[in-house]
Amino acid sequence: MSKIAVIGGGVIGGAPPHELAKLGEEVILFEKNYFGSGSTFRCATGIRAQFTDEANIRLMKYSVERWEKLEEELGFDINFKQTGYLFLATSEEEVEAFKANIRLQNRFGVPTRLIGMDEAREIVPILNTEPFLAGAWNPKDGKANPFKTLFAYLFRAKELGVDAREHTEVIGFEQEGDAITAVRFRSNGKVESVRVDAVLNAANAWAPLINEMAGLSRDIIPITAYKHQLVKTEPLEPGQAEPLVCPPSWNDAYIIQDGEDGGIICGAGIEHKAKGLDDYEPTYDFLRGVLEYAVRIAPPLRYAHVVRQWAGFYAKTPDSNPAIGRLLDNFYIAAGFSGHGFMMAPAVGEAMAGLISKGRSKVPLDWEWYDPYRFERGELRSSAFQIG
Amino acid sequence: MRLTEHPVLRFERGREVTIYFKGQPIRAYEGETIATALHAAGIRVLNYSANEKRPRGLFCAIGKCSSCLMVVNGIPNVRTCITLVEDGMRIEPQHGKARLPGEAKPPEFKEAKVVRADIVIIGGGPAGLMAAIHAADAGASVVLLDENPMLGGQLVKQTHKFFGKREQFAGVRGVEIAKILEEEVRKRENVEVFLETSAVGIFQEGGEKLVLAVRNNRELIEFRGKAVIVATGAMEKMIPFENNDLPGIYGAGAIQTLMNTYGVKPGDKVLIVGAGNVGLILAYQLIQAGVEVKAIVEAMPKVGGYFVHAAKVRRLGVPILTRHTILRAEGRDKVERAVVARLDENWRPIPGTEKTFEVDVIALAVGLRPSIELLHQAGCQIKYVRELSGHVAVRDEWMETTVRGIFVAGDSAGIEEATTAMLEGKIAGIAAALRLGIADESWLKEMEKAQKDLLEFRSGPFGRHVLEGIKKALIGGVASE
Amino acid sequence: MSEIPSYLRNGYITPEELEKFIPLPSEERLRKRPVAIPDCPQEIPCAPCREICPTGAISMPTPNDLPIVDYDKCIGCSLCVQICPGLAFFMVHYVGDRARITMPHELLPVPEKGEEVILLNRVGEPVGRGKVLTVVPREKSKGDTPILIVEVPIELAWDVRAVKVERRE
Amino acid sequence: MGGKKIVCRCNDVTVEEVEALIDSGVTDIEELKRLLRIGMGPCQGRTCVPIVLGILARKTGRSQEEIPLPKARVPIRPVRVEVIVGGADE
Repeated sequence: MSKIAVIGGGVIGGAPPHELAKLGEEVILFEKNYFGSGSTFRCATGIRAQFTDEANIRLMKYSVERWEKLEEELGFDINFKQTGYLFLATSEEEVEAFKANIRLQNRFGVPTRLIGMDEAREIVPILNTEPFLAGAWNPKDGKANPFKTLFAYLFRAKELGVDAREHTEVIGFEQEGDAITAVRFRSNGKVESVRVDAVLNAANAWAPLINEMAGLSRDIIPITAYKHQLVKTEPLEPGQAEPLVCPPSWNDAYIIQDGEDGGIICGAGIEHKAKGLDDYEPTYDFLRGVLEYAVRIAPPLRYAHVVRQWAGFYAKTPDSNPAIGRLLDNFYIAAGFSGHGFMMAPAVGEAMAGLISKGRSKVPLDWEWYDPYRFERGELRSSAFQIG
Repeated sequence: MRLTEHPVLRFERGREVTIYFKGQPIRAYEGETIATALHAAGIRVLNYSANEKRPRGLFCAIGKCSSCLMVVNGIPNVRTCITLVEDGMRIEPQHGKARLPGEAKPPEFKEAKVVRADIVIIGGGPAGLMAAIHAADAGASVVLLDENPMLGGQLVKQTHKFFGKREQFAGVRGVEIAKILEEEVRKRENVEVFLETSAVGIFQEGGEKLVLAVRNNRELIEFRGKAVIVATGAMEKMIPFENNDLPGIYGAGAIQTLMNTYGVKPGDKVLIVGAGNVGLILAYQLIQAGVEVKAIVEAMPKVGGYFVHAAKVRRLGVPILTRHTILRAEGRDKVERAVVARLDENWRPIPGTEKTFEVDVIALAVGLRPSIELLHQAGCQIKYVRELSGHVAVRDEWMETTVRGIFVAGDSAGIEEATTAMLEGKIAGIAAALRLGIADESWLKEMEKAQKDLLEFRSGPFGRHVLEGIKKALIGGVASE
Repeated sequence: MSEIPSYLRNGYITPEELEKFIPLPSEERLRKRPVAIPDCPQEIPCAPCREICPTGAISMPTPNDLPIVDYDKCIGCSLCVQICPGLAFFMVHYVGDRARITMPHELLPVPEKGEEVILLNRVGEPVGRGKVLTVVPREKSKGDTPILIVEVPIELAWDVRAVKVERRE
Repeated sequence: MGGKKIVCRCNDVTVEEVEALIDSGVTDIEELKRLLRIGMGPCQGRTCVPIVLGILARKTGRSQEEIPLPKARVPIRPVRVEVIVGGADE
């Protein structure tokens, strides 16, 4: 049994401890704020396999399969619902692009299909069919409650003996050569250290700071925090806009009904580079901009009341694909999820546990594709589609 | 249930109109809210709650608590306590979460109206009005916005005369002070007033403060200024007890609004929870409106408000049960009874001491807390200060918060009195004009006088307690215990 | 908890307790002419009584001090009763075997001169009947509060602090 | 109807539910907020948050000063979407 430190108490750091504990490892999890405070609790809840490249499609197909069983496995209601993703095309060229994506997705077993607007309207009763020609529809995509998902992992992990600590900030490592031998951390103003056999950096937007503690360059994985904002309405009756509905050509704008309280979450690609890693200030341009799109997607939304707007980070890499793998001898990373961390967490959590504990995993994760050193080599992947 | 005569107030009702509740016609008057008209018609249950479908009625009457959501003309989630009646309106109770109408035209995107001024003042109660008067006199252009259809804030509901010194309006009824201050504000050409206008957010845009607001629930307005004074007052606290969400349980302020603003009796028999100034004053106002007050219960071993307010209601026969609390409300769809009990030294109800009051209204007067949402949202440092009754913005002697250019005054800076709110408003108004370099140095003296008056007002046992709190709320102030 | 004065536990004050805070006038003075008596035992920031008093009979170094009436200087004009925001000022005047109590009355109906009313003590209990001798209506009151002079049996002079007006419809 | 002590009117959360979650070890106000959805309904936490802070302080023996207030968000009162877009008066 080895002792593994996981840094970052979002869902990407929250899933591996449970998986590692199942493999018999001892785990200590560090979160400098409260659990989920970084990106997880700020996400739009969506889960999809509709990507445009093989690696992401295969990873997400597997992840969705894990999501389907997660509630039972963790013994906690996480409100996972397969309510689908509906992408909408506004031009013939886009319809053709959708068809190509659908072929690729079908090839790996993702059951996306092209649907007409009548069917789309049946799925989303408040949809404006007028501006759109067709939809790419995968009923197996879905959503879950980010808060409950993370807590389900943590509760289960604690039962398996994981030491999960919040308000505890990692401040440095002790190393022998490249190998990390201990983690130094601060809690309630007190500095302590713990001996470890391996470290997983799951700090997403904060990951470069952790890499630096391990003696690496901050830019070895260039992650930039972009402020992504959401606007949400008051709770509404379910069934009005259950799938994530997105016309990508409208600046990636989307709406999705929260699976828990029924409020409609509205997002868009109106992004701002964060001024710092504490810059969560919502902006006025987003508030108006996102709703301009939202009422065109679903005009009856005009009568709903907005109750809040908030911001979180898309921790973006240059190709919008995460960095997943081993960085040093016993130092691993899963970060830079560029907005996809929540949906990928079940697969990535399991894959990382396998990699760290056994050096391998049965998860269909293309290690090559997500290789953390690819940026240093100047090898960028095709940009992953970034929605919800 | 409508009041026709009152020892202090005169009710001027608007044109009579008809609204329809579940298809049944109801008489209403222009200028009153939907919830008021329904209340006057004896309707208590306005909706059934989101998850458990519990009956809910009017509670806060100021658009904050979500207890009065109804479907109006087919549109769900309308806050009927702040939406005015219109002839022919169709009103339905809402059952749980709402469905949006199936069809709608997407609204056209329009640029918002922009209003510029040196100083934007949010809240037209005693603090905001005094801030506007003094900022304007010091040379600043001012916009003053308030969410209500009238200026004066809580003053307009106060039939009692105020304390302090006569130059601070002592001996004048709250409702009269509101008129005097409004007249002063209206006289000044450099003050523009926006009523029924709610500030919903403060953004920093370059060197400018953008106060985003909504007028009449319809129009988006961008108020752009160099300084902002937040004088948003207070909101009532709630306490948990069994069935505390039953229709017929109201915040004290809601009853004052119904009774003193709209001239509608809240009910026939009332139990009041809380013997602070609000509860005591409310009891007196209820008696003035011809409503029977069965008792006032107070968990503390003594009257928390001014003794003289207690004596006023005692001599009219209202018992004050100190060291008592409410255990539960009873009733099917609305309050029919209230059960109270005596508390022991550890604040636990003593079995066997239960008393039941047959009442149709339970008024909660369990304290106010500062309305700091805008200050918090705008990024001002917030601190819990018990003596000021909740979370408040940290500020300096000039009432400027930790966000430069944002000032605070009145109850939103700490629960106190209208008199101190007026003095703080004066300080904030002058301070903002000084900070912007608009006011000349002579205004510094004027501000110092207000500071001195405040200190004098606060020199008694009540004020000393507040002063302890203010020490903690000052930038670099003493640490909390 | 024993240091809580009983007036704060009960919400009313007995004349005996009041006298601990505010000296009461002598019987001789009470017979001479009406005299103002504040039921005001608590330090609150309030000064209109002192400010309005035409003879300077009320001493109160700061607004948070208690009003102490110099009963010799008091001319019984009732302005303090009219202005007091706490409705805490009363006037008492002994006349033969009756006492005349001047009190604020901010309720409806306002009784008429000569009308018989029910007398209420400090806890609102009816203790007898009395006659309204004088009514100063709201519009004539210097403090926007109607005041009444009510004649009561002398033994009730220190009990009666309100009246109930009966109207049969 | 049962004798529930309602903390949050928007989502019908009771005192007992708040206490049970605190007893299960969740003592961060931000986490309580999200797991119970207190402060996330149309009243935006005005009624419930102070009560929950009080319960949390009592149950954990912390003073209210130590418990950070969950962030207030734009818009600080609910606003109809069409108003924000600008086309409400059509």
